[in-house]
Amino acid sequence: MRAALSRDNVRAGLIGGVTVLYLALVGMIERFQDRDVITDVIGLGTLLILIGLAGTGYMASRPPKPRPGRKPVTANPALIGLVAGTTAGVLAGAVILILELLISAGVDVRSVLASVTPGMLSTMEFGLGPVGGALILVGLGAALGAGAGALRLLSDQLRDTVTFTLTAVLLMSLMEPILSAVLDGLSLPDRWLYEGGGLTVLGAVLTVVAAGAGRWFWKEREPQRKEAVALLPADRRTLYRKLAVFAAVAFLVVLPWLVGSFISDVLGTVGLYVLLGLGLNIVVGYAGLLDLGYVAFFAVGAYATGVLTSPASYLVREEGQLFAEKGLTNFWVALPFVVLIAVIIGILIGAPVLRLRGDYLAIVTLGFGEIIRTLVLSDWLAPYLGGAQGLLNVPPPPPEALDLRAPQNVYYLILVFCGIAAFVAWRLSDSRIGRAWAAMREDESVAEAMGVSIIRYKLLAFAMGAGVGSLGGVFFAAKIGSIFPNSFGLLVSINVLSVIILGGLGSIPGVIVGSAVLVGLPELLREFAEFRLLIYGAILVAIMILRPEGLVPNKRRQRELHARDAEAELSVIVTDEATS
Amino acid sequence: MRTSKLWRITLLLAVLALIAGACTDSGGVPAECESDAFGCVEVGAGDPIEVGTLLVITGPNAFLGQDSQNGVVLAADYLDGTFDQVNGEIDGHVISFNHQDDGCSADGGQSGAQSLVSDTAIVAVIGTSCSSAALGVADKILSDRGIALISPSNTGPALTEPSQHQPFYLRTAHNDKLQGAAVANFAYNELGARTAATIHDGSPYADGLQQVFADRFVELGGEITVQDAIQVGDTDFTSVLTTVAANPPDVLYYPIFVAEGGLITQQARQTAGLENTTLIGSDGMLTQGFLDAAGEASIGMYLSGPDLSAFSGDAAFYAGAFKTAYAAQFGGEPGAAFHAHSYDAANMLFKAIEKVGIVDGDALYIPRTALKDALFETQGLVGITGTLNCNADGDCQSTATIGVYQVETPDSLPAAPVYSEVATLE
Amino acid sequence: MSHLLDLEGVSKRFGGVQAVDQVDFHADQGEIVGVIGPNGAGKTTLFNVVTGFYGPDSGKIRFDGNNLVGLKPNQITKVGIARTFQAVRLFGAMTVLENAMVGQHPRTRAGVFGALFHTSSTRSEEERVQAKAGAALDFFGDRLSPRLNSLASELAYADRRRLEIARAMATEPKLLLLDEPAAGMNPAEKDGLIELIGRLRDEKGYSIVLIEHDMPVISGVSDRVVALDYGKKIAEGTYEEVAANQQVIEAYLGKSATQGQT
Amino acid sequence: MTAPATSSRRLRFERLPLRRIILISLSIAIVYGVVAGSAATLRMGTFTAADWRSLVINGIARGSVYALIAIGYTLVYGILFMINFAHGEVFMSGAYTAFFVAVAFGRSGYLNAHPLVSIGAILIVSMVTSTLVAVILERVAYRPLRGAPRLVPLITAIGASFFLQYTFRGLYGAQARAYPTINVLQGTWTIFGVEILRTQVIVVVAAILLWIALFTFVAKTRTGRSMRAVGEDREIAALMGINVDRTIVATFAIGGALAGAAGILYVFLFNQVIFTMGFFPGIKAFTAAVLGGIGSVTGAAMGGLLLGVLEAVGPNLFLTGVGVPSPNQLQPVVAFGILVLVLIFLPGGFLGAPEEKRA
Repeated sequence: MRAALSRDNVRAGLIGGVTVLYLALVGMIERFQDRDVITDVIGLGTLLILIGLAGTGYMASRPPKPRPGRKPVTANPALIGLVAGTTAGVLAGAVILILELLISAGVDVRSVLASVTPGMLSTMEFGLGPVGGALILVGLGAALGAGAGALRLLSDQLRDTVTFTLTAVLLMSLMEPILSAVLDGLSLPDRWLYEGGGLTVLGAVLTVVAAGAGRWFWKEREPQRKEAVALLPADRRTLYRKLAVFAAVAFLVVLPWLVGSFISDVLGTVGLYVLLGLGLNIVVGYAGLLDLGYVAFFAVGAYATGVLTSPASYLVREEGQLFAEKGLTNFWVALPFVVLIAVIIGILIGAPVLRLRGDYLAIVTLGFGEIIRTLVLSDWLAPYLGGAQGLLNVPPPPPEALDLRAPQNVYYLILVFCGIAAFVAWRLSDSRIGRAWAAMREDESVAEAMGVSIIRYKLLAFAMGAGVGSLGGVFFAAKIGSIFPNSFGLLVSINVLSVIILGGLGSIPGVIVGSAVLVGLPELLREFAEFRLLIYGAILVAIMILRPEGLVPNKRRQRELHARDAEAELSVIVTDEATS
Repeated sequence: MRTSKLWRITLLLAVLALIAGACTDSGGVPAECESDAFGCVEVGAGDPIEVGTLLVITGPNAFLGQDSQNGVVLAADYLDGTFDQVNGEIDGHVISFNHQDDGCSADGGQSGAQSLVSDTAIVAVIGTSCSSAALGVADKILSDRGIALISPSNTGPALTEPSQHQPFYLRTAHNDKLQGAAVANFAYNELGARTAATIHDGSPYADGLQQVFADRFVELGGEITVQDAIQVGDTDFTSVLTTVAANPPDVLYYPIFVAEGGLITQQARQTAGLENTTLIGSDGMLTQGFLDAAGEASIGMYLSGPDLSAFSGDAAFYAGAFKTAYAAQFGGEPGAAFHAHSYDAANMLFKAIEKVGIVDGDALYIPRTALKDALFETQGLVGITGTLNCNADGDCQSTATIGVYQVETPDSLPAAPVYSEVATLE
Repeated sequence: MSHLLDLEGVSKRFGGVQAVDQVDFHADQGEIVGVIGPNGAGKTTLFNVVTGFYGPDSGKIRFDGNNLVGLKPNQITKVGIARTFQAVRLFGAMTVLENAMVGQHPRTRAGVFGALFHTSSTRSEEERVQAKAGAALDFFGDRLSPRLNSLASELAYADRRRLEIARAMATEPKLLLLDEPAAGMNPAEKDGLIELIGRLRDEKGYSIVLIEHDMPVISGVSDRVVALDYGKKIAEGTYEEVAANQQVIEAYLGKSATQGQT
Repeated sequence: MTAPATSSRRLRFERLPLRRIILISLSIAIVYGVVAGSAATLRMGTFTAADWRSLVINGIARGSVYALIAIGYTLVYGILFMINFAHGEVFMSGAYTAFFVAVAFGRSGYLNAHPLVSIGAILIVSMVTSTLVAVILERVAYRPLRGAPRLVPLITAIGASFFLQYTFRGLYGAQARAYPTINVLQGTWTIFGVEILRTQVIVVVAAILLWIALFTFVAKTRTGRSMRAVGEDREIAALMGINVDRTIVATFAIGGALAGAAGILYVFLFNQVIFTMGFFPGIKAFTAAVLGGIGSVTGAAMGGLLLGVLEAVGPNLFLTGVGVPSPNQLQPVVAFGILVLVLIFLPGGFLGAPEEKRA
């Protein structure tokens, strides 16, 4: 027992306690308690507390990394978990007690810590009042910590099944808005699975059984499955890969009718960020140019579409009179002109600044983004761009019959645009141009010595990024129909950059996955809107630490990462040889 | 191999249970629902009446939307006559909410509206906070599905222009045309001002108000020296104030929100040349939050907004029971001015539901078009913000009493206005 | 008579240091010129000025009838000069074949349209690029060709040197500038290098200028040798003449050593 | 086998510096706009000399705050070559936490009874909090990414910025709050016959003092030298016995303390706190650091001052003359327009070393 009381475990316990308190003081626990994981059994807020305490035990009982000078502690993981969990429970309980004392002593805690509300305190105390609450926290800390530590004793497969099942239950509950929409869409009653926003007890049991059996069964057959795949002759494997791609596309085509209008709208936004991501990927991923002002081309695309097609725009009203009668001011006619304008602006913006070093280029592009956002908002250009009142009633793309503004239909517009952009990006990446970009990204001066005109290829990447970015703006104008300046802030540029880096720089599937995670997921947490950006920030930090190369890394980028390490080692060897 | 066979059987059983649970169905539907173009909302036995809210609860304007949302929650609470944090009922069905965020932007309004439209149990929606989230976006999406949208704070004139108005859109906020003109009348006639300057923050609300003020002020014979604007999120307004002070006007009108409003008020007091310029703001700043942010600098300035004191009955209720309930549940003073309007909007909706709801055993059917018509027929409904009379274009404050208050102390909002004007939409 | 590469009065200063000082230098068609001199004599700077990395402060540089001053490095490569670097600088994350294919860049024209729609001209050009790159790699026998698809960073040190030369060959140059190709090589590899440089000239017809410290390599390949010290040309002629030159010995061995010798 | 004779016409086309033409024409356009606009405005004479002077003074005060935050940016950049997007939030965390101390002092009357002591206490609370947040930020978010390619820490910094912003919204609430007024800071002082707001004078003086302190610290002290060594070459610095981790933590701590001080000075000027108050100043400070030449402390100070004056004077000077409505709304256009102009001709900013093309 004495070994389990080591400094590391207590420290892990304190960190766990601070985490639980953080979740309480930020107001997450109270606000999440509004949503039941399993109706009338456990709320999401309470679950957060349990996960915090169990997590402490689980993390503390991690097999220690062998560190020189520290003899490995070989205590029983369950005991380590117990110590850590209890410490966390004691810390949390103590602070709650202190807060209660302060409040009872008349100190207005809420004027400082806004989230210390009666609701938060009762959730933390499981409704048992200050003393009872503190004891419960300590007890739960001990029990959950020990339980989580004991998990370490189980066989890998059993432990994996247990954790998988728990996460499956949580996911099933969080996916309630999607699944109930899908079930409604297929007009299947969902009352037995979901009720009042949470899983019913029956639903929870079924999920546990299905997930547990499924996972166990899947793990059991894993060796056989790997062999079967290895045996496949090469051409059969490429056939299967083609089939998989075909199936994926077919699924994407049918998807909106499966999930109903709200999720289709979410898919539309995800698709928009996939398109913008594909464009920015050419600039940052292929040519290695750090662009923090990509919203500029997005805004140009949207406003150019508005000016060229909306009957309210001055151009259509005055100069474009005859065009309007002949019906030329429609979406499809305006599209090529909008992209052309964006490409020209891309070249004008890019030419003078592409020689700048990475961070200088970042601030200059950020500047261009701010300049364009300010111009579209300004009173100076208000007569042309609508200023603060925005550009209204931009007609949806003809033909009228298709009603291309309904979420399920406009989805196909973005699907086509993304298809085009992905095709362009893919074809460019393994062509002469792609090679020039790759060489430039690795070593600019050597690439130039091999005959690559650095400026021309940077400008090409910038102009293509501008074109695809404006395509995103065109889609946005068609989807929303009224364009207001505050949709084009710095946040858009940052979101798109995060999507491509999170997904995996330079990788086309990476952009899709990145957009689904960063744009799709938060849409599910719409109820907890005020915590969306908090969770978004936490996800960014966590993923960048766990997988810096991104979720679906591009093979070449991954090699670049390792090549850089290999080269570093090699250069040390060379210098040794040369000097010896 | 034996254990895996066991697992396979339990899996089979699970799937069977899934299908078995799916075979329940519901009884017949009353005649009115068949005839209604958009059908009825069917509230089953023991189910709640679901009301959606679409207000800005993220980003810099979050305090505005959160405050309106609190007003709606209090209205449902008071439905049973007491503020006991337990929602009242209509025909045995308790009121429940689906709160969504309008993000104060066009795309935020659209995804919020789409989320509400996909929930078929939604009876009606209180929202949006920002005009940019409604105009041509949320109002159209919800109207196309026959879901009534009642806004507590959209004041942009375009939303109820006959050419733009969506059939299912109403608002309890007053039209900017009334407030802007009322402030101009006050400045020109009461204060005797002949020159004025305006500052807006690039939002449709502020830009619309200052333009109406400027047009009316010129119409009365005054002169506009400077019309300038600031960036939301900025904090140093000394240069724009120096621009205004170059040709010192009698009145400086800046109908913006608390964050920038508080700073401009402080910095204006320190700007050489603006010593005898009267500062005027509007209902975006008519809150205790603004007085806290501006501090002593706000003493003596004027703020326009709904004249709450004109109606003796509800003013006492507003200042008394309502404010205490607000503080108890949400901690402290209201963050913005529109909680009163959202409270009235919710009550207007509940009255309409009671009027058109068809009870059939334990179930309740609410025909959507009938509900809309009932809302548009609201006449003489006494609320906190005044008497609601909805006209055909959805303006329920068509005859609103606009008050102009003078700030005496930063510790509390002025009780009664120094000037009040009953204005009617032509 | 006009030389292939002709430098007149070229100088380049970095702040206080006069790296290259009024150097006249030339190389003729099919000739191999060795450039020697102690560290810091301005050899690599001379290469960088010729290949356009930085413009000369003064002097004229002509190559095959074109004035090089003011051209960017990629334009100079197109005109027909290719180079290698003192510390091998390859595209580590690209395969051996891809490194060579980048060399083909100035000799090809495929643009965005070609890349997108795989037009017939682009497809045939890509085949030609692969063939040319393959040919450059095959020049090194079985050293590089069997490892076309492995990463450049995975190659052994000597092979990395060879790949860098192959990449330079792939630009179809007239003049090859080799910057200390023998650095870090053992005696056997050095002999192979001497034989290789000879074949480059005889089979491929390149003119070659190489910077080298290793005297056996210089004497083994050079038709003519130029010695530099403190940015100035101090000697020119055959290897024997330059090796015997008093100033060259002093530059390398320092004053006192030579006194002792006489 | 010699290269095909490239037609000289193609060569001449490439000689035509297309890029240089766009570059020159863009710069001429900006310079023309600036000169013509200023001349027109001065001819119109709407602004008196006193107006221009107050605009410049406002610009200097605002610039001093940018300078203080920019120095923090430059210190971290000089070491890790990383754009620390979350630096704005470090600045906000100190100012917001110290707000509660100020309110407590204010309510008990202590604030105005002993202003110097209470200001000292507020300053200490703010600097301690900011230093703590900066150190924890480095330990949790940036240390694991030491070797990662440059874009990765940038995204982590952006993530940390959002995380910190909405954490403080959860902790302290969403509404804007005003600092209690400190009487001794109200009113103006007359310097050289010019009446300047006391708060503005304090901010400028504090900025100059802290800049000098920082400059000597980095140049003269042992930690300062090790910071520069780690910035030059981390491996070599480690070989020289410098504890790289401790030096980096020290840099973040100093940057954090500076941000805490800047937060209090900012609140003196604008006396309002809200959870989003760090984001825009962070961006402006980063712009100032780049304008002055990222990596140099003096560059950051100068860049901050210049940006402040540019934002204050620019819009009125350049735009009112040519009849552009709401000139102050176009402040970002002026600020970033001039930044682009500077970077075109001085790619490294004023004092930064533009990257020499090393063969």
